[in-house]
Amino acid sequence: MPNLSKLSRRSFLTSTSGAAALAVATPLYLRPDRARAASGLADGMIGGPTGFDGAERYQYGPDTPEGRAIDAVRAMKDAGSAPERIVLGLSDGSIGQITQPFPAGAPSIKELWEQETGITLDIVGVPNGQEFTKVMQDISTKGGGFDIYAVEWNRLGDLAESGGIVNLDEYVEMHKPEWDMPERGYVGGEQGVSLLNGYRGSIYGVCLDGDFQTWNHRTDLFGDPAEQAAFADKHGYELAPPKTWKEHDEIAAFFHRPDDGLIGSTDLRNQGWGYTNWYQRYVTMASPNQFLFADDGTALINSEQGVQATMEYVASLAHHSADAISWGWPEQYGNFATGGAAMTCAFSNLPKFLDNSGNDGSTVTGKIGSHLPPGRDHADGRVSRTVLWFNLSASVSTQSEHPELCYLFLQWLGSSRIYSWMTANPGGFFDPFQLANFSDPLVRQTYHDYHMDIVRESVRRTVPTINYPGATAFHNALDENLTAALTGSMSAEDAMANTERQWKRIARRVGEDKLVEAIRANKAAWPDLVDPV
Amino acid sequence: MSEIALENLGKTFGDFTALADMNLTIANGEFMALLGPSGCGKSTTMNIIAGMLRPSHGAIRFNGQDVVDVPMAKRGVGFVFQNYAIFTHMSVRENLAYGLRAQGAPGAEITKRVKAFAELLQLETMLDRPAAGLSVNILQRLAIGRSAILKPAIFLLDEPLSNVDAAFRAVMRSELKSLQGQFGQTMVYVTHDQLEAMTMADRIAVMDHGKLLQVGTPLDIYNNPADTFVARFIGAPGMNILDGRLIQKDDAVSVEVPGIGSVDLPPALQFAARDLNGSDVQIGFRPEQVSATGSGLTMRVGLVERIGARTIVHLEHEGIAAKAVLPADVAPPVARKDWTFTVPEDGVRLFDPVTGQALKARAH
Amino acid sequence: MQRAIPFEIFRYVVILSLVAISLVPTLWMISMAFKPIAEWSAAGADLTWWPRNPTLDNFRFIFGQSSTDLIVALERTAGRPIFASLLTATFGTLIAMTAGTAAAYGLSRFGQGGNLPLALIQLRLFPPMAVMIPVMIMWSFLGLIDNWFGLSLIYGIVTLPFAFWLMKTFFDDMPREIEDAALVEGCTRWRVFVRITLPMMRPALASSALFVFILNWSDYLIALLLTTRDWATIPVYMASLSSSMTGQLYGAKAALGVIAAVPPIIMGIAIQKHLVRGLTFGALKE
Amino acid sequence: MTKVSTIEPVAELTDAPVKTGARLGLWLTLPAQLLVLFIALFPILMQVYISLTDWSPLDGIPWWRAHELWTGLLNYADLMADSRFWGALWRTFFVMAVCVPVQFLLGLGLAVLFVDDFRGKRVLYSTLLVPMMVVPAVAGYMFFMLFQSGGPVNDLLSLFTSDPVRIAWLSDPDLALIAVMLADIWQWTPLMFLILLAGMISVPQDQQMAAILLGASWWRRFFTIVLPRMKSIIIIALAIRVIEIFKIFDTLFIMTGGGPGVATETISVYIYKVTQQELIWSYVAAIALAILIVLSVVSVFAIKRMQRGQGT
Repeated sequence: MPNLSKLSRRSFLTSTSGAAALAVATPLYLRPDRARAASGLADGMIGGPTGFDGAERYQYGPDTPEGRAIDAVRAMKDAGSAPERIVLGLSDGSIGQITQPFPAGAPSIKELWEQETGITLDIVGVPNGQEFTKVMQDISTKGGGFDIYAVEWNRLGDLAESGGIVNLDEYVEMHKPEWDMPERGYVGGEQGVSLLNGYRGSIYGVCLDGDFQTWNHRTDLFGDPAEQAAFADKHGYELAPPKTWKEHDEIAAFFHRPDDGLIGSTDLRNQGWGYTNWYQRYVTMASPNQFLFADDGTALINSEQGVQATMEYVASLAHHSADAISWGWPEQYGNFATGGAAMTCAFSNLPKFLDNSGNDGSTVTGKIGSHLPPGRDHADGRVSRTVLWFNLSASVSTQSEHPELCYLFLQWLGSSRIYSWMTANPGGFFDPFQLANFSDPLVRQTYHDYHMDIVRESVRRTVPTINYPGATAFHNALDENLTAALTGSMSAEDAMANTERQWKRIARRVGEDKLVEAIRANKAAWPDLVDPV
Repeated sequence: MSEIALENLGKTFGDFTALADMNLTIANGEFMALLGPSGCGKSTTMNIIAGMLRPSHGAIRFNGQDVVDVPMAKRGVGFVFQNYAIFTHMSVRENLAYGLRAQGAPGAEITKRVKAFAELLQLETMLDRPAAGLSVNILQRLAIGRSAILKPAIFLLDEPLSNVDAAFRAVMRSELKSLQGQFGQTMVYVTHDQLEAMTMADRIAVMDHGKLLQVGTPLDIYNNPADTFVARFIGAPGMNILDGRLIQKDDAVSVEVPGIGSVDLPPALQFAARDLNGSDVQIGFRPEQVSATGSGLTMRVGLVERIGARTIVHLEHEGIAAKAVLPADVAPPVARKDWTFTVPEDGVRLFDPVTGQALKARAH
Repeated sequence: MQRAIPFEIFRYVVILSLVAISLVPTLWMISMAFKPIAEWSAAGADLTWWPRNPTLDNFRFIFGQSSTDLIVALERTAGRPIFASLLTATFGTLIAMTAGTAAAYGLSRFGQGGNLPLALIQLRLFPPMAVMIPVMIMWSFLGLIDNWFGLSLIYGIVTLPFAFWLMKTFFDDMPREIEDAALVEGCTRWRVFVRITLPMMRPALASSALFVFILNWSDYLIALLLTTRDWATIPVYMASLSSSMTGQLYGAKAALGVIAAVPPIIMGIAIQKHLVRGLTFGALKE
Repeated sequence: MTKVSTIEPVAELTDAPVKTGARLGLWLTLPAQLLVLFIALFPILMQVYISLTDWSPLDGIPWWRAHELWTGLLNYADLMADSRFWGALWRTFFVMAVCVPVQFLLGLGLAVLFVDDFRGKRVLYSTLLVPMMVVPAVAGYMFFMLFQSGGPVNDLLSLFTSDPVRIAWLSDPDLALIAVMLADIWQWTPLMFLILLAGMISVPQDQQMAAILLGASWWRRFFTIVLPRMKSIIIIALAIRVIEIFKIFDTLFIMTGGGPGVATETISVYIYKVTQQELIWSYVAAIALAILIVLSVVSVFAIKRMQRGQGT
């Protein structure tokens, strides 16, 4: 485990400077008027956004990850080794967070970067859902269209194996991103960094997202005395956001009134997404976790636990939209915005978009609440889990002529100050995932207080989806069989048995040695938090 | 066996009158030719009889029965199209059998009749050949056979010989005539070729511009054209028509053609024209009746065409043209010289210069 | 020909009902295009047939001029994709028609290129998806990814079979006497082709070109794989019209769909006369 | 001199056109030949090569080094046993077997109704062609909405039932397949109609008249005259749709993405998924070559038939 030791050494080094940065940032926040006075930058700050209240929080001194990145870029620029521009491939819906100024008076992130470094940031939009396709195309055809790729986090393993993305260890060592900084950095510290940015012990990506699937409900329905009374009559306990899957299913069934345009729960059931909700039920089957694979690479899904999770998953269709199997998140968001569902499980940005006074299309503004994922009671307590799924992560293309500079841009963008500022911007899909994000006033304003704490707690209960090589093939096989079970064309037992068979074949293709190592690394990131009942 | 009566039959397409008030009765078993230049309304008439067109007004009676509302499939009419409309995707046999099959005749009957007709039309050797590759002459026979096999009471033929080569045309004319003799149907034959009409038809109906101009036997039409159109249309070349003036001297009436001479009228015409002294008329005479002997009319000789048995002499005087046809044994006049000729009294016809109608000879 | 009244009634009933059914999706698209966000935002729930408050907002939106731009960060307006679609479909049609017409004439008149009919049928039969890997590698090697010429070129190739087949049947049908007459008068073969044959083939060229254009204009898959930003075509761009605020931007998609239907319809009307004759594929020779 | 000058052009006429014609013919076919070669040569060679390996872009080596992962015919053996591939193939043929006849019969029926003149013909005719003009991708999004359980299709069906219809078309494997087939029928029946109408109009009028006068009923005429005479155009119309449906992708992919499960996964969708998601490109090459071989046999056969058909 040479890499692990490297990581610990780095975290040791960075934790001190992180504390110093905090010490500077906090008092400045208390004196915003003074900070604006001079060049717009607060004392001791070398860069960051200006022009709005609280901008100091996002400014940085020389001894911060952002400051080091900018200094290093400027040094490269002076040495004449920097390019005129770098090209970033990014999902269409996320571009706004980088290009639209936020809040009023601020520059956009793109403007700030270009202003501070003089290097043009060129963003190429990629249709949602096409990110990985486009990147693989660029890698395999040697297209060289991008310097930086932004793809789903699960694909890091695939991309690293393909040789298309740069191993960033060297740059991390040199420029110290301090991702695991306590209070500011990734949830779970070093473990979180390894989960989100690492693959087989090396850093290959920089996390730019927090797609921890989070549960939401409608406060107007849950708070309605008539509903509460009716529910208590029927089930003998108080109507409240569900804590267990049993409660969840009962509440969903209670609210499921399709003829009145109300659906019990709209957690996704479609291709490519639905199985994330199967995961949530499956992994809580044991305490602290029911794993997908044993340490030796044996699939564990074709088991009593797998079958039961599948049966629950299929049975839950009864309180879903009749069209659930064809609905993706755009339909889910659209439906929730018009008050079409009582509960849902979605990206953590759902309240940011739908509980938003600027969204004329939403009828649920002010009526959204968040809750922890439903769990399952075991002898040692309650296990509730949600999943990390999708989650854009940026990597440097091996075809880029300036990998170090690209990395520096990502260090700058993905560190807690700039990232907090960016994620607060309602114009895109980048969601909070760092501790600093969750406590940032602007982020909390955009994402709402009620939601932020739940997200932070959900993150602590999040299991990763498959992120080893062949991830897509594994997921597709599971997906295909789960959908067959959902549509009734296959029994739960057959679905699990089939999946296991297909997984074996995929494992053979991927290479079992490689796989076992990746499975172990993946497991290290699983939480062991068990709540008291 | 059917008699066809057309009563006040008319057809208009928008403003265009294709057929105006046609009255014609075609007797049972008669071979009637509808003759006229293209666009004269003969095909329209035929299509109305067949039922492909609905008349704008008037009635069509088969044996006294009005058939305007009878759909064409039920009229019992045989029809031979100008280009035969042979089903080229079928064999000769299938073509012949088509009508019988369509009418649900029993298989044995079909086989028998097809065989019989194939023999009659000399098609036995090619019964199983695809119709697509056959020569025009055979297609034509096949087309007739295909309709005739149903023994229709009325047989309509739309210019059936126009695509046939000249040598075969003569053969077909006699064949058609003999076929009609055998079947004894009422036959209506549309043609623009007067030779076909004259040689085959019992009677000819001459049409122009949607109007029926004259109906009569071939000889009658030839000898006594009802108007200048018929006069010019029938005959090869057609009748000479010259502008003239009636002159009465004593009891005799003659026609003076200015600058050319004068012609005496036969008694019957003299009687008819007696009251018209001094008025303009048109005088007509057949080129064949011109005689080189004697005096009367003088014109300048233009082209002299020797075509074997006959010689056609083109005559001209100050823009007025006429033709003379002389037997080959008569020495033709010298070209570019004036030539004097006579027209026998009974060869002269008179026409009204305004209406073009013939002045009918009247008995005393 | 005379038809009975009951038949006429039958005819109108059948035609009108089929027309009505076939219009439903089209009218739906048009109706969606004019609905304000509130009326299309929820998939499936509370949808009305007609816009209650018709608006041009969707059209304004895709051209970047909407008041509702908070809905999604619209980085690219529809203008560029419409231009890309027009340019690549037109140029692709040009390539297919030029190569196809020339080859069809060469084969029809001089018997050259006897291998083409089979090769082109195979080309058309083959699912483009199955060759996209090598094509992407080739195109990338040639620098033709996300390039208007690259997309036009593949369009020209995949529709070449149709251009060739349609034009070949027209040339087969065309009487040679006219060309022969011109040849006797001393024109060169090339001159005859350019000055006599092609002008006579104008209706045929027009209807074939429309057909080929519609095929190119309709493509989604190829453009999806061979373009990224600059030359994304209408269908590819359309995929980006979704947002977290309201889900799929159906109104915007429908508005773009309405716009996308305009060029083929205009072309169709322009050559309506030749359309029916043009599609007999010369199959009706005696 | 005069003699020579009168003779020379004659010599040119008899000899020169043959030579220049052949040369011109070669030049004229050259661009098409080059395009075919361009699109066929490299892809076939490359696919043959990588289909014999286990290469995937994830292996981190460029495709030309795929021989390092040589597996021989393993991909082809896998293909034989790949139930998803055979399922997709079967499904594609099923869609073809349903859509082509339905489109043909609807198109033919409409052509019959449109072949003679009636009031409003032009307008109705143009209206019927509109679906062809709608970009398939757009049609995909529209049909996705139309087939929602609370969507317009169910609304329309509800007119005929007492209870509101709430069929979840796209969530049911069988209904989803029906929905994508309906979409294809909607979009492409107009083309079938257009081609068949063109064919029907060209059936000689006098032959039909002749048949009527021979006493043939409408049906007899239709089956013995009209249809046989349209034979070659019918074959062409069917061939076009068979060819295009074999590749069906755009509308279907947007409507269902091949789902639910694999319920609407056709050959093109399957290849798309293996190419873009699972990235087993050597396997895709094997699939492509297998299809190419089958299609070659089919198209050689079809061309033979066609040439024989045109010869008569």
